[in-house]
Amino acid sequence: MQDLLSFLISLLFRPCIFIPLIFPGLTVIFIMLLMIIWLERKIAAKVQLRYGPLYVFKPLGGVIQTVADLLKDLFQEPIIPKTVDKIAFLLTPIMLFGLAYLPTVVIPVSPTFYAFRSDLSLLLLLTLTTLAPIFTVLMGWASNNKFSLIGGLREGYLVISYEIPMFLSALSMAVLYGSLDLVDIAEAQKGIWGLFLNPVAGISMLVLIYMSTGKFPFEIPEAESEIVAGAYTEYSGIMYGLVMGASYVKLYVLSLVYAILFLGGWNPLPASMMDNPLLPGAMLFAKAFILIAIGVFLRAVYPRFRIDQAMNIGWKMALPFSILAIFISLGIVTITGGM
Amino acid sequence: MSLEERELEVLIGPQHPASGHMRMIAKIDGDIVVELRPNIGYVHRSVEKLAEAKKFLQIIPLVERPSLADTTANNLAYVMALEKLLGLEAPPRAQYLRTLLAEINRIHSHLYGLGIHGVMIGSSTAYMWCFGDREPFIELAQELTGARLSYSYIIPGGVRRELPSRFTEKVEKALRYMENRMKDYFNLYLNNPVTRARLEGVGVLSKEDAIRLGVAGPNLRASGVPYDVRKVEPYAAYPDIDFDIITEKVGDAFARVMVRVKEIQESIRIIRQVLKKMPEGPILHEKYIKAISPKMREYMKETGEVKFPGIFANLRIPAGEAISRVEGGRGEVIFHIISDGKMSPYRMRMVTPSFRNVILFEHLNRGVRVADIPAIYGSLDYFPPEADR
Amino acid sequence: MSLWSNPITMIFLLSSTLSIIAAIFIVYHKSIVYSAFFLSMLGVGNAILFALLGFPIISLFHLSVYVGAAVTFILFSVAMLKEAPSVEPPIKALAVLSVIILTIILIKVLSPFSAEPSFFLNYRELTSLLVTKYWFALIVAAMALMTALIGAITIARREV
Amino acid sequence: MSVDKTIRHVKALATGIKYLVSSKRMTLMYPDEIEEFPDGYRGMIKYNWDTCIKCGLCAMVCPADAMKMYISKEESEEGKKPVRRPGINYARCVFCGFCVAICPTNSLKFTKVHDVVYNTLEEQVYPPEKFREGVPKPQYKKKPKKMRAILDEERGLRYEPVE
Repeated sequence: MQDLLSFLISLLFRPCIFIPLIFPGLTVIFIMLLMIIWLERKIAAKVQLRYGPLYVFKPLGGVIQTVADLLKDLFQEPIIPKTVDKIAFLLTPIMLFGLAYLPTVVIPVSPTFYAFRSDLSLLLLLTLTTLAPIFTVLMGWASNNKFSLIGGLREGYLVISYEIPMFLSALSMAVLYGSLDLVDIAEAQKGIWGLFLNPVAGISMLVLIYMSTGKFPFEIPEAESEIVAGAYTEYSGIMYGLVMGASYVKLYVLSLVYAILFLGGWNPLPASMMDNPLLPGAMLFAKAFILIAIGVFLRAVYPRFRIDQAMNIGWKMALPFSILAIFISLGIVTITGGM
Repeated sequence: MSLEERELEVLIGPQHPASGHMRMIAKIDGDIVVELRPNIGYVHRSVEKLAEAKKFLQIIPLVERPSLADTTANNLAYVMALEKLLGLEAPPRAQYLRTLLAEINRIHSHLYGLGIHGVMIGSSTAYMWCFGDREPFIELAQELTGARLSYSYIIPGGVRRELPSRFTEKVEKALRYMENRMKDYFNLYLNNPVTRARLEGVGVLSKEDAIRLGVAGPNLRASGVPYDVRKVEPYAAYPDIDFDIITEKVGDAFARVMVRVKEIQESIRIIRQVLKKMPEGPILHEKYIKAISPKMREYMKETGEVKFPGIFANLRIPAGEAISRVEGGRGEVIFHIISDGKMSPYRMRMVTPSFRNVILFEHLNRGVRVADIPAIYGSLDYFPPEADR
Repeated sequence: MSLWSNPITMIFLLSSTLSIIAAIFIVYHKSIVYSAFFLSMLGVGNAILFALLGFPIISLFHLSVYVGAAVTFILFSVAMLKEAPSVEPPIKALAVLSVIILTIILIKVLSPFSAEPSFFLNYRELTSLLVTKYWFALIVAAMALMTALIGAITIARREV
Repeated sequence: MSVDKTIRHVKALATGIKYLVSSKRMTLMYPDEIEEFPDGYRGMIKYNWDTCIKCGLCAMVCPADAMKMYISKEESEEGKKPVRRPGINYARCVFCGFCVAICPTNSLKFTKVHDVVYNTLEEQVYPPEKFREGVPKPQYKKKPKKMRAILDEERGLRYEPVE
């Protein structure tokens, strides 16, 4: 019995199980999800001179408020309206959350500890993030409600305006480091972080991450005061929990990618600490968490853009900047002969 | 394919996060609003018919209820109309106290409008700050009159309470607080490029249209029409106070917001002058002071609380007709009372500013984007119960 | 039974059935929006098949360009229009017959070739090949895309 | 992105951070802390049985018909005119204070009690006998701290504990 147990534990720590299930994968996502939603409400409350969630666990400032919300969602009756296409209505939240979570498989934790490594891992990751919007548009259509239809369409409009610039600014870092493999890119940033080499790509990628996940100035797909809750209007119970969590999971995944591409992943750590995956993983998570905290802080500062203004920013500002970023990377590569 | 098929009719109805107690029927083609028709009447309580069944004094709390964020304007306009019919003037000190309460009420009514508008375009911080900063002014009004919002402070012939002790210091502190808070409002919300992008050039109301449509209040002044009842037909203590009418030229949503913000600063100036120039003297017309029993007159002198003479219960207003106009927070309030000498008015007509601003929904929302509907709705500071009465 | 236990064949069977089912649904589904959605499912199925054939680059490009962009375009432009009536194919029998004939021909023609990939494509070699040998084709393709983009913008501009 | 816009973006974010680190808060934790109102607050009404001269003015002036005259059984004998005393119905009362102002003998007085909860509508009606017993005490689960609202230049409204 003893060796079976130890075999199972060793199985758990094998990278191809650990990554999708533990670190960048499922468990940390749920913990991070609960933390972020609580943090968002606390930060917004602090800026607005009030307390935010408090009474659930008073000494720690209502930390497990989101756990209570999750439980409430779990036991709430998921109301499925009669006029709704049932299969699509039920399937889309699951697919949306799954697709938002899928790219974590590709993210390496340390140079030696990764689940899936290929010389195309950055391209694969970016491609997987493009599949999710299809389900938001479908969700808007399946809920058979005018507000969710408009919400779904807005997600569609936004997708075109942020996807291409985001691809370009991410690939400009791949051009700079001469490889599409995330592990190589992170390793190459031992000296200077990518952000300082190519700040234009860094800033445009950050803005686009907040646009793609609907963070505050771009909170358009589920704009409360215009279209109630956008594509998620008809959802309730755990389906709403899943769907609302999906955009935070996408923010988490894209922050991890940003940390690897621009902030050097696990870099300031000396090579000696690389053997067990805990330390580099923690460094990576810390950087991603800071990015998420900034994204969440924007809710307290900004009102909402209009959809055409967000698309203008996507097309007229982010696209030229990302093309410029590619040329900057090309310039650096030609001058210094590749990093 | 023809426009009809592509058009979507969306009911932004009474049950919607940013519609208030009314429904907006919007015809939308893609993201452009082809036409928007307001559908009001959800909170109609027939104040005018009710007034015909109540006695004159009982109408005061009734008349305040429709525009709950700015009650003093209705109360003052109604009582001024009664005083015209009674043919008596409130003593000067009472006039100053009325102006003081009217201006405190204007500040927190504007903050109410700005807060609601903030959350409609997405800035929950503007909403929380505005509603948090209303509290000091509501606290002041509560100390002066005893109630938070529905004061019923103004009665025919004067007001009901004397200034509480050390009230001027408290008012000064609240005004200074508001002044240095204004800097943070400008930095975080008003000068924020996203707010500017959402409000500038949205829902532009030209000067001619504003006059032609009979718009009232800050919405009118934001289009460059310098019309303010406090200057056009001065009442209460306004003749002896120097203040200027705030106007903007452009007439878009941002101009309307800026008119309200500057009017808050102007009201702060007015309150300081009112407290400085407040004359001494009685706060109730001597005809009614004589009608009170001497013991109660003693009580009044001690506590500064006005006691009503017995005839107030069945006040008879001489037959006649009177019109009075007051500049409320949201615009011009007009009262037209016809009395036939009985204890209740024959007819009471109450024209509120929001009723006159309803036309703007249809006029301003033609050809705008869907996201502009809440931006324009909030900039009008429209209060459905006040429009439905 | 090695055929079934081998994961590659399992994935192959799964993705091909996914593609076939998606294709059938595209044709037969009443609402246009769902058939557009099944178009993207078809795209995903094909992308997996490309990857199995040993061309990861093409499968990723297929996935991101076709499924991520093109179908999203179709999906939400179709979703915007009201329900357009779906056209019933007049002669069902003829359609089924033609499918059977097609499968027979394909089996006859393709059976000798094995599914093993003849060469392994590395994207570095691909790019250098493209730039050195087929540079002219690259420029022409770029020009074509550019004109398509400009054409789309002019149409969109005039309509708004 | 003009320079002026970037400056305004930075200013907005800086103000946000300024408030993020400042520990100013406006909240009054209602059930644990309750506000001690200034006197003259228009709360529930106390009725003084002895000084009331039963004139009925308060019932006549009440805009919401909350104050009504009830026949008080103890004092009215048969045959003679029944004695009427005022009783209040808090379901209808709007706390405008007309009755307190018009009472010629000051037997109606305001108290500072405002947060009393009733289970049924009937409980809210106070016929003269019940009205005589005075204003009900609000029941709190935990003994709340009394706070007084102080107007302050930096924080607008500050709450100070009151002993």
